Amino acid sequence: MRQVLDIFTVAAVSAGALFFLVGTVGLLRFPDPLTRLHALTKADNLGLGLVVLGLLPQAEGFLAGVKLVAVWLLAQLAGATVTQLVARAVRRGGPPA
Amino acid sequence: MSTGFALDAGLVLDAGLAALVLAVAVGAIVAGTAFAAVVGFVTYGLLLALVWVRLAAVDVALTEAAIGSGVTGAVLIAAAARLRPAEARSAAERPGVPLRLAAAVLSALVAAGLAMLVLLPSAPAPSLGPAAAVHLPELAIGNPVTAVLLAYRAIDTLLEKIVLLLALLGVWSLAPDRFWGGAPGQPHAAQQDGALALLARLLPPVGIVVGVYILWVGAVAPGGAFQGGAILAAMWILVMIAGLRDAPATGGRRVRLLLVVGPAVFLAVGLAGFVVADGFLAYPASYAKPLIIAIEVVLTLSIAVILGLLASGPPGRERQR
Amino acid sequence: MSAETLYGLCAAALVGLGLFGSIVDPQPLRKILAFNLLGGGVFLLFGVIARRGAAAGMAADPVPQAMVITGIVVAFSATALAVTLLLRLFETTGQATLRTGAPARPDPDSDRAGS
Amino acid sequence: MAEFLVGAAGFVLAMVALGLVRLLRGPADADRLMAAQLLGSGGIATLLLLAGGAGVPAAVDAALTLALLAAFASVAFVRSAPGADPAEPDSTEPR
Amino acid sequence: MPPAVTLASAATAGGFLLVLAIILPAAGVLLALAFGRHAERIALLLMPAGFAIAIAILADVWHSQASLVAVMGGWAPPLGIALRADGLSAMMLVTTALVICAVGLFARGDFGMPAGGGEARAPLVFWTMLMGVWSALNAIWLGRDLFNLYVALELLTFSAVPLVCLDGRAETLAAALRYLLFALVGSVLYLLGVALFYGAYGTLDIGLLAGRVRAEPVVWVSAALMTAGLLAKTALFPLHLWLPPAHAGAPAAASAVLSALVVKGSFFLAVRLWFDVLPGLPGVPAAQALGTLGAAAIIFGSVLALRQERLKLLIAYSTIAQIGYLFLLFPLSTGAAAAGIWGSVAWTGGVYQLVSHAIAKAAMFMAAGLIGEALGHDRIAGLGGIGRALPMTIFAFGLGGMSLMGLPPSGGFVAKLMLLTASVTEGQWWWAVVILLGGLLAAAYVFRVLAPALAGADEPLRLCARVSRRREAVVLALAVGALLLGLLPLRPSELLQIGRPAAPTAIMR
Repeated sequence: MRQVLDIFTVAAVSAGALFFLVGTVGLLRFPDPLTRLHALTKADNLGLGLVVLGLLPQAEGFLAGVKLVAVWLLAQLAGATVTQLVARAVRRGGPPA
Repeated sequence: MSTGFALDAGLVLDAGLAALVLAVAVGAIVAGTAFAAVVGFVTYGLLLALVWVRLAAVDVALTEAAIGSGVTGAVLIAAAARLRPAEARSAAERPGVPLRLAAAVLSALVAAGLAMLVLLPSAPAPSLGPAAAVHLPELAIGNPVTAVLLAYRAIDTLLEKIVLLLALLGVWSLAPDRFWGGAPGQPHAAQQDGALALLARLLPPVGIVVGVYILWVGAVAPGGAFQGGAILAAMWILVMIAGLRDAPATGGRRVRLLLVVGPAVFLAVGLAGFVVADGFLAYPASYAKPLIIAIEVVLTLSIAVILGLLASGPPGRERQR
Repeated sequence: MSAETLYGLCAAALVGLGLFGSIVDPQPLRKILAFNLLGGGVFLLFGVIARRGAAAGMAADPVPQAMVITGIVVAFSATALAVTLLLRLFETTGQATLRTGAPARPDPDSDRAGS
Repeated sequence: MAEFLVGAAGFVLAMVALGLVRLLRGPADADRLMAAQLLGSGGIATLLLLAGGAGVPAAVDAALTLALLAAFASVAFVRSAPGADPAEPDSTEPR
Repeated sequence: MPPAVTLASAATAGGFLLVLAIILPAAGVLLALAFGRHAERIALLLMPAGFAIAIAILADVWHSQASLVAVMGGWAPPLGIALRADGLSAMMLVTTALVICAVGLFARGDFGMPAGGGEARAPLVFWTMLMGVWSALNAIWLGRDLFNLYVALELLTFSAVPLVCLDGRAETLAAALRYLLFALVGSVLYLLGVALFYGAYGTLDIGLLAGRVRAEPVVWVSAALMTAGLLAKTALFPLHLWLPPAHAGAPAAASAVLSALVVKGSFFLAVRLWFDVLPGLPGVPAAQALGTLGAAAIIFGSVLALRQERLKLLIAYSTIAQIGYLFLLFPLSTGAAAAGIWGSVAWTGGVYQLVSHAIAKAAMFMAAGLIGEALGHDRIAGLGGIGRALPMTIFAFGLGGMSLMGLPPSGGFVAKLMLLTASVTEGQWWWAVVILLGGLLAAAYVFRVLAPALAGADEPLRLCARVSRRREAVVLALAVGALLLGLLPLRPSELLQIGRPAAPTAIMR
């Protein structure tokens, strides 16, 4: 059982890390702010989500698991808000400069 | 300590992290615009929080995450945006080459001196850890950092709260006279920003729970009054920025009482030590823990209000009576 | 090389960088920023010292850690005060510079008189 | 498992660090903020992995704090941009 | 690790006085913030109490001929923090109390709360910051822990900076910002040294450190960093740029506090560092370097003071010069021939300069404030006839000036005479030249003010405001105090030796 969980952790965390890679590449390679934003948020939320998912079996106790999920939810909320706000700032005729 | 591979992986991580911190710092110094520099600084604070975890100082990591990166970053970003019109002009006043060169040499010398000291073997490194550990049972406090802050070196913490209050009064003192006692900043227009308003509705309840948890856990694990207070302050700032709640009048009776209640209770307990224990800031045996927790609770309240108002700036509106 | 040493060297470099920035950068806001970088380096040095002082079952000496927490609070207060001063200066003069050109009155005896 | 988690932490950190190029290059301020945001998420993931891998459970609390404040920089940016506030405070001197 | 409790850190019976000296003004800060419209009353009520505490500490130290010690929370150093009042601390406590109380009486005219009973900005800020300065300074005079002293130093900075820009003019805002930046970098450098000391010796208690420090790189680096930071905060040449606009731009009562007391806080820490933490280390080159900077400050500050058009700037530049004298203390009492620092003429002379300049400079700034109030400006060229209008004030200014010049029988005379004697007996005659030259320059700039002030006006003098007799009397009383200081010499030199190591010669070399 332990081993199965460990394998799950390794798989999920690896996949998560990969999404971070994807996000970074998108941020670096995509041509304009809006597409970059798109790449970034999709990737880092999925990445973080998979990492959290992978860590859940390793969590010691219920509270620790809840905290992990809470971290992910908060990051999701922050990410979504930031995307909205930044996208609007970009659309409003470019960033205020 | 763990096996060879883990140690190596850890060391590689540490080396990368150190390099990253340096790179971000260099970026913040050389960045073309103040805004880029400030965003660099925000990431610097974030990376430092990771470093603190690597250095087994999670209490500090919490503080850095809340203050170093979070609230300080918000203050600096807002300032950079406001100051943009003046930037080109003040950036043009670069000092001459001789001064820059002299500063570079001086800074390099200081850095080299410090690096030399870091590399010099100084075994065994002195530590007050054992001394701090010996007295933890007397205080019934599990987190040694909390014990240092509220017992062994409590006078520092007390004076530092006065520093915070004076900094806030200093910020207020910059307001025009007619605004004295009024609320900071301009009233924010009713928010059309759905996303921001949503965030400001959803986040604070969670944030308050987290802040209280961090405060409460501080007695036995990393956390405590300052970290908890900083999180609460951040939530309050968010609500104010989003325009859901207006900043309070700085002259209001309740605000003033909230500001001073923490330090005042701390001071009062400290003075009571003259009577019921052996001296200023001494806690009577077996009452240490409840007293420390009581102090922390009121301190958290005051810290949250002070930090929130510090970030809000000087009064900018006339006081409604 | 141990992690503490690595971070110690990092702290030394940060101090140098911060010092350099706070001396040469003409923009007050970036001086404030450099001061914060410098402060971060100093705090990091405390952290290294704390880690080296791991003893008695503690992963790090708590005393320097407590000092860093105090220091971070003070640094934040300083930043808030300095930024407010700067913004106020900007509001009154429309500039954000420390060169006291004193727009209100010609001031022959400002601090630069003799230097 | 611990080694793997620490290694993964390092990998995630390295990935998001690459994104910092955007921080320096921009070109828009929004790009810089995005880089910071990515580093924020990566930092949170790193902390969580370290909490498991290096045996510092309290690091999760630090991650929790970071997650709470993750949107702060962007919110400050959006709200302090010109046009966000209805009026600039006027510049009358005290007295 | 050596035993935690040493004899030197055992608390003494009067220790609670030390706590009160710091806590009473701190409580004043809290009360003033909570009950804003009573801020002035709170401050004025606390002043006699604070003064009495300072006197009580002085009396206790003098009576027992030993230091007073308080151990915070019963936690002995190195884990905990101790406060200690030696003779020097006691002297500084009383000087501070004297100047603060005088400034308080003086400031009632400028910073009274409005009649309506509401709270107003400037008075609340002034009185609260005054309490803050007092608390911070007392913490500095009494502190025995380098990090505790860092907190005290920051407390001082945060109470001093807002005083500079109380009037909100653009120049004072810029001056305050520059002052703040200098001060912040200064204290961070100090903090860096603190970190190094802790890393090397595992304690920050001054007494314990003194027993542990050895001549090794870490000590030199941290001493250099701390000294550099403290010099920036003390405005020693060439780190003085921030001082003149800051001190000249502040309201007179605030200038008095800033110039008389605030810059002395960081100087005092430099003295503590070199004489208490590192007494056993031969610091001759460092001492000569500090002395050289001091000498440069004397000449440079005096010459610039001579060239000023405005009275307050003149006084501010004279502060830079007078700070220079303080630093002559270093080469003259750590010099090769110094046998027994604490009894040495230079040590006593330096401390005398500290005290007499504090009192004289406070009086002079307040006098300048009254003059400015009466005339509506402070241009030196326009002072004609003011001597007839404000005789007490001009007399007070002159008495303060005597102390700056070093004319007998002022306190400044005793101080400068002692420094002069020391430089001759130590065979370091070059300092004597600087001291004499500084005295001449001081005479020149003081007379540049007094000459027009005492001369008749070209046209009848029109005063903008009536100056209160009471405030004039306060200024004069303080100036007379600076003068009288010269008449009670020698006793303080005994006081200054209380709490000093018994046989300083043994560890000197």
